[in-house]
Amino acid sequence: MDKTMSLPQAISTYLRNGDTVALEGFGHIVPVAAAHEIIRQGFTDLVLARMSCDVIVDQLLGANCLKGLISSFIANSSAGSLHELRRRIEKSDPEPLWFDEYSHGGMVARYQAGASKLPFQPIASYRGSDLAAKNPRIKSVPDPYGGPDIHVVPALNPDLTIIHAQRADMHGNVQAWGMLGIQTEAAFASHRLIVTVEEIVDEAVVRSDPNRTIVPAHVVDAVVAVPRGSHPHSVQGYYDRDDEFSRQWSALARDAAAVQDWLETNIRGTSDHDEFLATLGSEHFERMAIHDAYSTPVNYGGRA
Amino acid sequence: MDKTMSLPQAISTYLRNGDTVALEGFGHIVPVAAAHEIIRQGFTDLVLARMSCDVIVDQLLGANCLKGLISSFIANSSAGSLHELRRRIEKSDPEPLWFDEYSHGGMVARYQAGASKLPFQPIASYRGSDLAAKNPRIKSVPDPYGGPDIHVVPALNPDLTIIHAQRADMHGNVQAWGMLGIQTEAAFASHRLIVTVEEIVDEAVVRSDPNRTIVPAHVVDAVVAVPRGSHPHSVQGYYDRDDEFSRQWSALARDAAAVQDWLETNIRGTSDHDEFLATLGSEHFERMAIHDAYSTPVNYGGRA
Amino acid sequence: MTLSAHDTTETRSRDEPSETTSSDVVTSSELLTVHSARALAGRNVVFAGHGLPTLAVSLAQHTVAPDIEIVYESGVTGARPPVMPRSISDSILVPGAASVMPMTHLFNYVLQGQRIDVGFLGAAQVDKFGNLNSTLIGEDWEHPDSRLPGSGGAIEAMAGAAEIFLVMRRHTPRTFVESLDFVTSPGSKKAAEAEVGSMPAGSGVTHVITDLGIMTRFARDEELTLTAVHPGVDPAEAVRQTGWNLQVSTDLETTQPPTPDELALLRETLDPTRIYLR
Amino acid sequence: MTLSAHDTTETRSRDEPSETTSSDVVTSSELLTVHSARALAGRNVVFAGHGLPTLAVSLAQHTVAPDIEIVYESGVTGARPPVMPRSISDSILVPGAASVMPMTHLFNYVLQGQRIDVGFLGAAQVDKFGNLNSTLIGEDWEHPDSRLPGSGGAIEAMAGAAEIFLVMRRHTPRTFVESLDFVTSPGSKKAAEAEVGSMPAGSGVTHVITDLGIMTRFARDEELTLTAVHPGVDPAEAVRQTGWNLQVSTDLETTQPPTPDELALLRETLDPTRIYLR
Repeated sequence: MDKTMSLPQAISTYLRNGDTVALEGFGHIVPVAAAHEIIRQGFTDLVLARMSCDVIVDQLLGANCLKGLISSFIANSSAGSLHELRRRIEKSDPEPLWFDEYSHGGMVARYQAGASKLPFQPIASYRGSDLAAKNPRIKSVPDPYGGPDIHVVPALNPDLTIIHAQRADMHGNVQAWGMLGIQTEAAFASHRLIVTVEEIVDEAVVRSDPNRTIVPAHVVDAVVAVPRGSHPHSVQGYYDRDDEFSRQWSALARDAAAVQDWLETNIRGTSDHDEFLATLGSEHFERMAIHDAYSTPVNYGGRA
Repeated sequence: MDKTMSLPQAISTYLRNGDTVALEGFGHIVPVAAAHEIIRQGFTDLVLARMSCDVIVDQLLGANCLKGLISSFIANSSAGSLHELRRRIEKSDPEPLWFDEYSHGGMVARYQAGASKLPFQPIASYRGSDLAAKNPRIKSVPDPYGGPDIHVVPALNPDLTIIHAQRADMHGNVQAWGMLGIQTEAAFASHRLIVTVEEIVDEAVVRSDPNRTIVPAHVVDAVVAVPRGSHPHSVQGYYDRDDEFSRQWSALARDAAAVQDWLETNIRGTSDHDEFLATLGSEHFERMAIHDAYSTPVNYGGRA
Repeated sequence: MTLSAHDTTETRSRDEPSETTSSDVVTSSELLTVHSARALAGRNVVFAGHGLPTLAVSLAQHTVAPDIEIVYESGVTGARPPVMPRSISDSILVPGAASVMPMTHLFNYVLQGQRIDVGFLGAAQVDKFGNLNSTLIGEDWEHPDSRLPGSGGAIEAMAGAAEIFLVMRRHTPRTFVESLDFVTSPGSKKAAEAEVGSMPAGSGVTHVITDLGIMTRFARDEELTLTAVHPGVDPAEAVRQTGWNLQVSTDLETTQPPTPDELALLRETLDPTRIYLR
Repeated sequence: MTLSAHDTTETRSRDEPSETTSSDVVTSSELLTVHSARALAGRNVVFAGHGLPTLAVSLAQHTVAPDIEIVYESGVTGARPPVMPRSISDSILVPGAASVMPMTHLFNYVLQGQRIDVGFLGAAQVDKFGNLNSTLIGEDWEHPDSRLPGSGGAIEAMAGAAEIFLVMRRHTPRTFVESLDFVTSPGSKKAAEAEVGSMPAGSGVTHVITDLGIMTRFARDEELTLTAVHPGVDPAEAVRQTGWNLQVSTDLETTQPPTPDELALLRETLDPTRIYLR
């Protein structure tokens, strides 16, 4: 089944105001272009699930897309603070944000329970942490094997998950390599799934290496080709991260008005991701060039 | 650190009488040669953990290595029954066998809890099954999120796990492809870990494709090169399965005396796996030849 | 095992194959495969073992469900083996497949994750509510008369799939029983009546395809009902061969024989060396 | 920021680098890195972030612990990046690495799985029992004065690793506090005193390496004790810069300055462009 579509079409088809939407990717293969399209289409009242926050969280907040956030790390990686987010949490400026906070291990466990259709997942690390005291959704169950009560976190089942990957075939068999994050679990946990990729490839490429598939086609609703869809994050084998962009964001976002200007000019003022990239200029991307380093092929042969 | 050693040395160093030992591999990359070496060294009172049984279970039983079995499928795949095992369970012949039974999903959950150092893992599939009624180790906990009580299975932490794979480097970074079974979880769940491989390769080969590594070196105690170590099971890209061998076993093992003769001649009567293979004859393996089918290399390149 | 044309209006004997509209001789395997395939219309993701279920899904891909996808217990999806696999862990399934999942993903995210529309199962015993026994025959659980393979992933398929199709080559009172010796994979009714555990996701067994006909059941508390017999089968024979008081639909139908197209696909394209079409 | 030779016996000021036996000027980063590396002797598997911990592990590989292996939160093990990574998710870590694990394996099987000997952490606040705060500063949890990044994987590293090494660039009463504003990652004592949850696997913080010296603690109920000061540091200064009544070891030692070999490795081999050796 051909599940390819345009990014605007995929977002408008599979996202609804008020949805819980997971955008995953751990500093690598992040669905940035999809987040920008959510801003362009003006969605509101979303709850964003994202383990490690980054510029897109500040941008979605600035664009007033979010009423809530589910996360376990809310800085801009090593580039500094996310000031739009800090204003919301520290000063309820411009309004309060519902923030459901876990550790990375807790988010992993929540997605895993969601993907497994379990009500909860046990987690061993929360004994004595104020995180568990603060969050009423972190509970405990007795251990019928004689140990102490153990903490549990509830399943996370997003309405929509969006992930970015190196490649997929048109049916939605998704392949990724390098740092993988929690994308497979976020995909299986979700009711709907959009995958953006650097390239849609012939299925023969995918099928030459079936262990490389991180999400099988039957879980996928839409496949969208979005080259440079992860910028300013890297895509292994395609382009490097743009640290300058991330650092500049942390400086810019100290000023709430500057965030609004940036969104107006760069996101709402561009019709799509290609136009957004064009505003950066093609020389911009020369800095993100990579060298090639190909894997040694493995033999999948079976009986003759 | 060079962790390579011979198979006899690895087994004698890391196995003790009375251990719980996991031999995993789901009809593919099965540590058969290691099981045979356990027989040669005359270990006793072992509890074997193995999701899907096969000829090695009958052989270990016939050699009186096992006092117990933890499993979820006790036939000889599609090749018939395991008669040594059936005699033990149906007639306590020659003596009773402690049999701790689960479904495949239950075994997966047990290994997962073991690898994760959790006391148990919830499982959604046991409501109404006599399997849960029969096995007192399958328990339940309340759902603090309002659902019905949910079944849980206890962590499985073998004393020793042995897995077989296509290749590893001398440090113990293990790579496998094709059908993977529960090897990664069995490896992490275990206190000690032996990996047998078709080939020990230069670390540059492993490092050209780090996402292919199923077990990282720091979990591994010994790496052993055992070509054709999975026979009569297949190894993707190396050799095909030997269905005739498996079928013949199911016929032979109807006769308990024949099992003893077979073990005496083929296992105890051979000094190692190479000698065992030699008894089969080199033409025997021509039937198991494969064709080649190489994966398309992927680009792991980073910034220049 | 051959059947002459004049037998079609009579009750045929158990060991005789049925006949097609084109007067070809149809084997029991072909019959079961064709009806399994037809029942897959409208379904998308199937969990199946090797043999008949694999063939049925392949036939459905060529007929009633072109986009249907098969998932194997070994974690393989989108397999395109050059020859029929010999088991679900035959490595011939892997080259050219769309994905190979680790077992944690298959059992946790696909089966328990409720991603399967139809799971194909077999069993040693089935009862009127579609509870299945694949564990043992006998009354002493610790020392059964006959110890069977056990669950494998059957319990997870039953609990997680939206529907289960049961394929039984021989419809007899020893396999269609009033009371199971052991409930390996409970149907939705028995599961619901239990006191502990997560509720199953699906309906349990909805179709039983046998050499005599087809039983169906749609609601949780509904018994399996004989809704169709194969051409030439007396419904009374199906009742006799069932160990409980089998309900027969008031709208009992006679199944449409395999079409020449279906048979040609099976014989010439899908299993030309007749590995499964015994 | 330079230091003349005659200062070595005096109490040096906070912003002055310490000195080595070879009279090279040693930066605070170099000092912390060298002492972190030395503390890794005898350890095998380290969980570390980028920057100082990465450098410390690299230095240990060249000196006290040749076989030590580093695991990054992004799932990378055995990384051999051609240049220093800019973060734990820098894709420069991947080419030529020994493995890249999915996050489920890293968090469940490696961290919770108790496979880590030493986890390196930082924190905004630490108390006398090695409890750590990386969540917020202020009294109102819902509206903190300053919202910090939060746990990330710190809670899991603290609970799962056998030991935690804490590296603090600036030893001040604002960071070494009597009472944390928020206990993100509880030490072993606080965890043990809690009423619910699995007991932590390890000892919590065993080493705190600061610009003034080294604190250690070995047993669960033991406070962090000042066991060494860097050359030229008055132990009273370390006590003054600590927000609780810091215990000073009766066997207080003076740390051995970085050796010429250690400095040469750091400067010429490991971080020649001085990305971290500020």
